[in-house]
Amino acid sequence: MNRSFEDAVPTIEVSHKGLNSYYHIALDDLDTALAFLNEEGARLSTITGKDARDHLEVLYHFAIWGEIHTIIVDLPYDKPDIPTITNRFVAALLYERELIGLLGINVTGIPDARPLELPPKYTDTTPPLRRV
Amino acid sequence: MADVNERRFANLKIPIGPSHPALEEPARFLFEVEGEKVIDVDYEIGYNHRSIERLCQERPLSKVVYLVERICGICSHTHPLNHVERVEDIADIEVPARAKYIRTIYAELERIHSHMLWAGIAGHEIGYYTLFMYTWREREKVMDLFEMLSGSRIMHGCNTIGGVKWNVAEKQAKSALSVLTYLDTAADKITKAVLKDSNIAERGKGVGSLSREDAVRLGAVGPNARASGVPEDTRVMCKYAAYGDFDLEPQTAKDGDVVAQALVRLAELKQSIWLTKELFTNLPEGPIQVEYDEIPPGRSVGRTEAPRGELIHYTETNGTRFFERIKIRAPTLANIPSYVPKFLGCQIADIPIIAASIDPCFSCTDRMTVIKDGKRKIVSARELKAGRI
Amino acid sequence: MFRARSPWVYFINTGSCNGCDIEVLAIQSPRYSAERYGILRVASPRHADVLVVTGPVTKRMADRLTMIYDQIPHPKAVVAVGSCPTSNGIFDGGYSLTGPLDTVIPVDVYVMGCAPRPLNILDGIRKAAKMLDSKRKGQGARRTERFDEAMAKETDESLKFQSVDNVPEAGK
Amino acid sequence: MIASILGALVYAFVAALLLQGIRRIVVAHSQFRKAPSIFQSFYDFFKLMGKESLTPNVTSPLLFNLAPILSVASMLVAALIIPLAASASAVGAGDLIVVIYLLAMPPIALILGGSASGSPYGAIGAAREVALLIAYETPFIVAMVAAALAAGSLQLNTITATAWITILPLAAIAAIWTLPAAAAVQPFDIAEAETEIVSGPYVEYSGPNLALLQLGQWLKIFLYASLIAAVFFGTAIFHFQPAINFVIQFMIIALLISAFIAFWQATSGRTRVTRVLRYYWTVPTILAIVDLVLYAAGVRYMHFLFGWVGV
Repeated sequence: MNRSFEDAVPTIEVSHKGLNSYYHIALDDLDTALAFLNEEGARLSTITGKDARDHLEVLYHFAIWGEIHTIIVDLPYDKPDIPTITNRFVAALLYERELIGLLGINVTGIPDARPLELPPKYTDTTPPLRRV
Repeated sequence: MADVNERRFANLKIPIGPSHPALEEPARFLFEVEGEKVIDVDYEIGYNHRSIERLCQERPLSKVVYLVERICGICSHTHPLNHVERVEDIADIEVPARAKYIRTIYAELERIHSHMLWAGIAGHEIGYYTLFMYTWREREKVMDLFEMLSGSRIMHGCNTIGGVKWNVAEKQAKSALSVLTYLDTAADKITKAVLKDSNIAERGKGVGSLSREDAVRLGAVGPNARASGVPEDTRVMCKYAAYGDFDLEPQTAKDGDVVAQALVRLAELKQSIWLTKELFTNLPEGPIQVEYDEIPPGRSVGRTEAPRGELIHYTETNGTRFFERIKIRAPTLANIPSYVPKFLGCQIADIPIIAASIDPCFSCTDRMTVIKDGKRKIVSARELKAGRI
Repeated sequence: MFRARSPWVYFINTGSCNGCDIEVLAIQSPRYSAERYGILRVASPRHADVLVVTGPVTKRMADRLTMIYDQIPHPKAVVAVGSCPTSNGIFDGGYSLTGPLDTVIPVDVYVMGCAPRPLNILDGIRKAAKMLDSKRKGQGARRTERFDEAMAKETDESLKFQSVDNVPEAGK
Repeated sequence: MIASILGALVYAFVAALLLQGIRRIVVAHSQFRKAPSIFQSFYDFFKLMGKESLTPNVTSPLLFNLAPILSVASMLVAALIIPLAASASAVGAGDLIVVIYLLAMPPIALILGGSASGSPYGAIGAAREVALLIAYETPFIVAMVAAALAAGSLQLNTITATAWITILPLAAIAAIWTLPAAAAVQPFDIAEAETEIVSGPYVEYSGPNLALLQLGQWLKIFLYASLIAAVFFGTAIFHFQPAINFVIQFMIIALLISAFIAFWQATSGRTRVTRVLRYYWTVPTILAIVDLVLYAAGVRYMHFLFGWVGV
């Protein structure tokens, strides 16, 4: 990655390990981070949702040739809303629908908000990956 | 564009799946057909979802390897290989060189048997059963090789945290080399059969093509992307296991139609056979497993090249006996958006050959993918294609 | 007497990891050549005698499985291939599974093994074929209406074939 | 009279099923695998007769159940008319046009059954069967007309008196060329393509209905082949008692045809519907027309080339 991520986007905490690097950023810096990565020609690999016992976490994994850059965003339990990124990365659609289905995260602006992989008859139960 | 939407389901709808001879696993494609031409395709998967990710969090550390191995029967080595490498990355365990080589041997043998399986199924889809019979007869030799090395044809169970369980004896390496030289000639015959004898080439020309921009935009991976000219091969990019010692170059073709997919996969078949022979010849000495005391809390994300493309594992541990979170993104899930433009405009007769040429593996994918619920609003192919979303 | 010599088989994968499926497909390949026993893979459940099921029955596939089981004309037999249909296998406890196969449809032959070998599957199918002769008329004979009833009271909306009228506009 | 009628029917039934057995053996061996027994078709047929017959209630039951009976009945009548096994036809006289119509009945029954079965696969299978039927019937009919013109009459007995292959070889080639399509074998099994449209018109049939439909198809293949053999190889060649004639002609037809069909099945994948029409209306039809025109113009090129006189 030619320009370093830290000076372009205000980050809370950064850690590097081998080929991977993790950037913990606030929710409202997400858009600038995505714009930066888009210019770098990063390819969205996948999006991971995690229930970290006291808050929800969403990790965006971007791949640039050999390295993987992960952007981590925290979401409070009571307001789990996150803007969609399908306008920049079309492939994110399926991964965001998985967030909706498995973790009950409310992705705003997604064109097709159906839950992922849950049989329709069971969509009213609590999302399976929540540590209830 | 608007008028087309009104009329969109007036035509004949052909449901293929969830249990259909053309598809190995349950997936449901609903094709809207005008005469013989497909004008809209709608996919619905999720029949294979076995709640693996939650089970991974409920099972103790050492048992998860066996669960991860049973995500997909065809690529039953790539998933645990990736998982084990993530845990070793977190705990900074240095795996001995011989274990790395043995892991790469299994990975490449798996690619050989998976691509041969694909060639057979491609023949089966267009009704050319002789190709299916021939390739699956040759493929039995690879399954015997697996059985000799690890004792079982499908679930080898050779990966553990810190190394490999089954060693490769001197005699085994010698007989494996002879089998591989035979497979080399068989691969040439299969290439000739697929591209010349069976009319896959003649029926597949220009069918189900995917342009390079679409492939990159829709995030295609593996042979599916390489057939459209995207030179990305995780073995070259990430150099995991023993791939660092070999300089592979990705096999690519141009226009991403059925013939291009065949070219890429058959070239990869030959490449894997060559690579496995190299691995067997200069297999280093030394131990095959390293002890580890306990796994510290930490996280790691990494990629391996499954026969169908780039497979990503994200693993996070919290120092206890259980994993904090395991996330698996299979190659076929990344390829699904790129399947849709392939089906548009094709004929009914081409549906199975296109479905086969993509070589979807929904067992890998289904741990986490798409369900259509009551509301009929779905992302139709046109919207995906037009990128309006 | 003829039923044992020409068992027509219909494969269904209710959530399997695909390992058993490629072994079930392998029995047709030249090394095992299932056709010498008259075993043919048929395309529609209407033509089938033996239903080969692989994989733990996921909730999504359960009602499809019963629908297909009803469509198979009597006499019919069911072969459960692999340890998943017999006992949910390694996925036991998953939230999206509805339990082993025999809680969904009656099973005649269990072929054990996590990816059993093709010869075991072949033997299982032949045992099921021999059972076909002993099946009396009344046992397990279900009319097609039951299939239509199942379609009528379809709880899972997406299983219904889409007719034009209940398709809301794409844009809205 | 009754004995010859019953003899012809039983002979046609047994010969048709044995033909299928031989074909499956030849295909199995050409695909490196062990073959089923030659009586496998008998096992399949009688097993299917013993099964339960389901009729989906979305169809019109009359048409749905009528189609199999129609296809088998027409084939049994055709078996009486066609001079089987190198002897005169069972009922004495038989007309070429009637036979050609009867031979076209099983595909028509399939089309009726397919479209009446109410499933999208059946509808598409029926449409494909129509295209296939039109494609391969044309060269066959032109070849038969050429033979009828040469024989000067439409009566089967007079046509089959002489072996027309010696006079009209191109027409014979055109007729034999249509055999794989008539048998709905691999390159042309478009109507019941398993992987594409889940065995097309057959999809909703089960038990006895399916058995009769398949029997109609098998009988059609055998009668098609024996009609071509009778017209182009003639019945006069074999001057032995009727019983030996039966065996000889069955040998010729069964081995020749099943090996020829099996060769096609083992070596080619399925073509597309759009190509079948172009395939059959170009080379085979032109061959038959050329032969017809040459014969009508009085040119006896075979006589000129080899000095043969019609046997």
